Amino acid sequence: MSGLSPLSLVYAVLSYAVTAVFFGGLLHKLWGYAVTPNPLNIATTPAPATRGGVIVSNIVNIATFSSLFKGNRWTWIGGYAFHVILLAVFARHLRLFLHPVPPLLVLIQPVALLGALLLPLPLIYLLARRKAVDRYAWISSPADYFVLVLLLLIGLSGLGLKFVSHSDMVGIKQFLLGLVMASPVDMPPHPAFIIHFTLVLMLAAYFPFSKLMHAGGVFFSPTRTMVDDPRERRHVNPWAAK
Amino acid sequence: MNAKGSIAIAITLVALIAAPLLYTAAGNGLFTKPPAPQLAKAVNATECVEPAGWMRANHMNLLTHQRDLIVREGERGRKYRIEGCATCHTKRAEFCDRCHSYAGAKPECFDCHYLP
Amino acid sequence: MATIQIAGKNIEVDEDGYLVNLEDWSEEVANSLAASEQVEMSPNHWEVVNFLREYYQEYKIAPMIRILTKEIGKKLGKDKGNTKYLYELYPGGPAKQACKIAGLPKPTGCV
Amino acid sequence: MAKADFELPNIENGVRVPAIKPGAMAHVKYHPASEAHLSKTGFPANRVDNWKEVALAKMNELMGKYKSLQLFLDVCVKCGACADKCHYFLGTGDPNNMPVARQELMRKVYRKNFTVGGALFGGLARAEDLTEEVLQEWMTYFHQCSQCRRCSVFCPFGIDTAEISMAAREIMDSIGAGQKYTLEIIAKVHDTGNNLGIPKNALIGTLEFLEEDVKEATGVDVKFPLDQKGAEVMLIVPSADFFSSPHVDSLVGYAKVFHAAGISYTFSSHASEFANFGMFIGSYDNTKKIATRIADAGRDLGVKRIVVGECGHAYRVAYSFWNTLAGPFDFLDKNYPVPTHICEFTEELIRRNALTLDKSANDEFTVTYHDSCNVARGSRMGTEPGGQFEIPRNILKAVCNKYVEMDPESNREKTFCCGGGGGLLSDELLEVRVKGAAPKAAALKEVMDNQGVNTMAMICAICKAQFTKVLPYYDIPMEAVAGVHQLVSNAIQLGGK
Repeated sequence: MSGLSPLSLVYAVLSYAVTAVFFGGLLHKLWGYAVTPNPLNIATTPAPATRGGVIVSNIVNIATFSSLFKGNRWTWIGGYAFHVILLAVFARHLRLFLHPVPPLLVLIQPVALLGALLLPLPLIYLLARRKAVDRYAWISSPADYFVLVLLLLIGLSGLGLKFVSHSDMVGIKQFLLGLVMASPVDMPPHPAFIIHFTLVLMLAAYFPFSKLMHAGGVFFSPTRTMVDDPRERRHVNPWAAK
Repeated sequence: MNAKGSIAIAITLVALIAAPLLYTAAGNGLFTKPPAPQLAKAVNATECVEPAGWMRANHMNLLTHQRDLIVREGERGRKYRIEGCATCHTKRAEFCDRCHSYAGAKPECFDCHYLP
Repeated sequence: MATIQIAGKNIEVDEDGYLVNLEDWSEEVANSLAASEQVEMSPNHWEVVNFLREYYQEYKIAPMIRILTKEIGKKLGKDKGNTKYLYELYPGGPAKQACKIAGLPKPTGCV
Repeated sequence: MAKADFELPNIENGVRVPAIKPGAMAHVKYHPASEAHLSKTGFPANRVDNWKEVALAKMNELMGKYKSLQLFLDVCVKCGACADKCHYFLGTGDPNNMPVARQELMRKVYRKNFTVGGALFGGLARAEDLTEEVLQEWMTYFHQCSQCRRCSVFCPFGIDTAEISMAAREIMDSIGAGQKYTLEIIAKVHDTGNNLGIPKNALIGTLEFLEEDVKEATGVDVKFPLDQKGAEVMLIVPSADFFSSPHVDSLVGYAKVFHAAGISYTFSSHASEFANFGMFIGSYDNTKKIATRIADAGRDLGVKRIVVGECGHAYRVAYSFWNTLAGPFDFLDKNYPVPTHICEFTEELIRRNALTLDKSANDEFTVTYHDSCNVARGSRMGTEPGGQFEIPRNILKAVCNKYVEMDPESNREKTFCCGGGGGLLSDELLEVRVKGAAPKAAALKEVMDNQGVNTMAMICAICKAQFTKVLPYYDIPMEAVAGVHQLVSNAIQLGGK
């Protein structure tokens, strides 16, 4: 890390620290979800009676948010739009971490850019929703607003970087690759990028300790992932088994 | 779901998220200087129309902004022309394309203009 | 445990006002409990209470409602041997309200 | 009609989502359990001195034992999809009765004591310590949840508030702050084998009475056998069937079905109860003890099959948990599911044309069917998912000429609970029960007004007891409540007479 500017040094250290916190926290949480037993079969029925059926129903739910759709169409529209757009934005950013860039990523750039442009809309909608309905206002805490505002700021600063205050993308990619390859180089001292990058680091550090863990947790929910076959197959409770 | 299945899912999830980083680290090696685009030297001039640092971040502004003015609004006689770029940066493949493929960005200039 | 005062005697009752000790029961206590439930005791009311107490002496549990209605039908005439009539006597329900006045413990479970 | 000393929700034209009324139900408190009942069920007899530490230690233990609890405390995003799905919220408007807010009562303590963010930024994270005040909230609002699982259907992550309220109740029990209604009953079932505490001689007397009563009405010797070793089937019913009306009418129905089918069966005095209140308080040990009692009884009696009666949460425990808690049931005939629901048993006989049914016997009734919450969302009948909806309906259509469906938005998978389940069927909670019944009462009222329905059939002892008590508050007569096998009983032709 010798020869780095002070700013680059600070951000290199921060980046590694956040990466460690993110992956450490993620592993810790997911490990907890994975190894904690289900003492009883608590599938919410009607549920598929086969493992294959459960996998299909979970894929459908995760891909379409079908249970939320059943629950509230207005929340579904905002939530689903946000998540699809977020996925597009992730895809768009992958080119900055991959070298060489796979051709497919180049092809999807226009679509992904459209996503990035739209990102603030569902976020503003979701924010307004929390304020507008008395039930949602009651359950919303500062933490719930914090996540939405943080994501909104990340989106806006990203758009600023793209359309208002350009920065040296080659330099940024070099900086990011340097971090990934454990050989940090100087970060382009561009204010818009520094703001955008700092906000992203905050989000990543916050992720494992927050409700954002729903992104991992959704794969483990016992009411959804257990097979409805308790009469046919004896479910053994790991901590009660002799 | 049994514990083995759950652990497999947990590991898969983390691996998926880490995949881009692992791909890059494995493909390019650790503790080596990150790859950078190698650009052909400019000919015919020693300095660009604007400082090099500014050009790295903002060259597309000149190109797209002026395109809009010239082509769409018919305003002629602007300061810079893409032909001007080509007088120094003579080989697209050794200059423009190097950075653009490095960053995975497709330039729009060559949808209309032909540069060798 | 709460207590209530009836005729100068302190009598222990549970949270719902049921007697804790069956032996504390007397006609006076029954009348007082009935008053607190806004039930005015008629001879027909007493038939129910007396049967409940007899049954309880033998079985240590209140009778099934069906048994009670049949018994009341036998004693007071077939037209009164039904749940509807018992609810007329004890609007709070023959199982709970009548048991309370008869000094029986409150029936528990999905009832 | 019953008069309420509180304001009733308006059920005309369905129940609308109310504006929130903070604290509207905060005044409802359960009766505390006595020392005897707490001790009998394995809990401290009185509130322990260091109750906060004990409670947090218990919470930590449960998070390590139950994936559901650990995950559900973490992953809620507070999207609010569940907020208007709970019948208690719809009936009361109390925001703490929104499933997400009910969960928050535990989640805020979780954040304070088990997460970095909560420990660092208490207020911003809405993290709170387990104070006396918070404990009082737990006591109140975790006893305004009937563990009906309706919220879990609509949650993007399948978060089931029942799991959280069960854990909360186990934590409260473990510090000696339990609820009288459930613990007294669990203590009784451990002692006498049933929730009512019916001693064996009273059970014998009751069954003999029923034999005479049915003989009088039909002229046929329908048997109600007790402890008959070597019978083909052991029949386990909620003990309310031995006591209450209309419960007993379904009991008579089961007996007639066995008689008509010519299959020998027996009740057990050792296990004369199907309901398992251990689940209501999240107590694995108590749930297991009650379930094991039934398995033991079946083994002792040497039966080949276990058939269970009309009881909702009990069927969930039996269907989903028995095999784990008291299995393997390898002493039984492998050709039949363990347990077999009486509706599965009867419907199979109907499909084989083994019963003679006279539908016209029920012509005075226009019948609808109420899906009981824990049958609907915690179990299955038959081999196909959703069999728990079709099989009871098939029976009703076979025994009644006039059958009408309620709004599917209030029934089937989305059924509204009766308002009395999960350990709430206690008189001090009457206000909660009456208000919580509003959504289902509205659905019933709609088919009563528009399609002439006068009878709602169901297969749950709690539903029957709850509805007979609370429907009169909504000007619906208690006679509208019926068991499915009560209607079978009316229609079944036994020959003889």
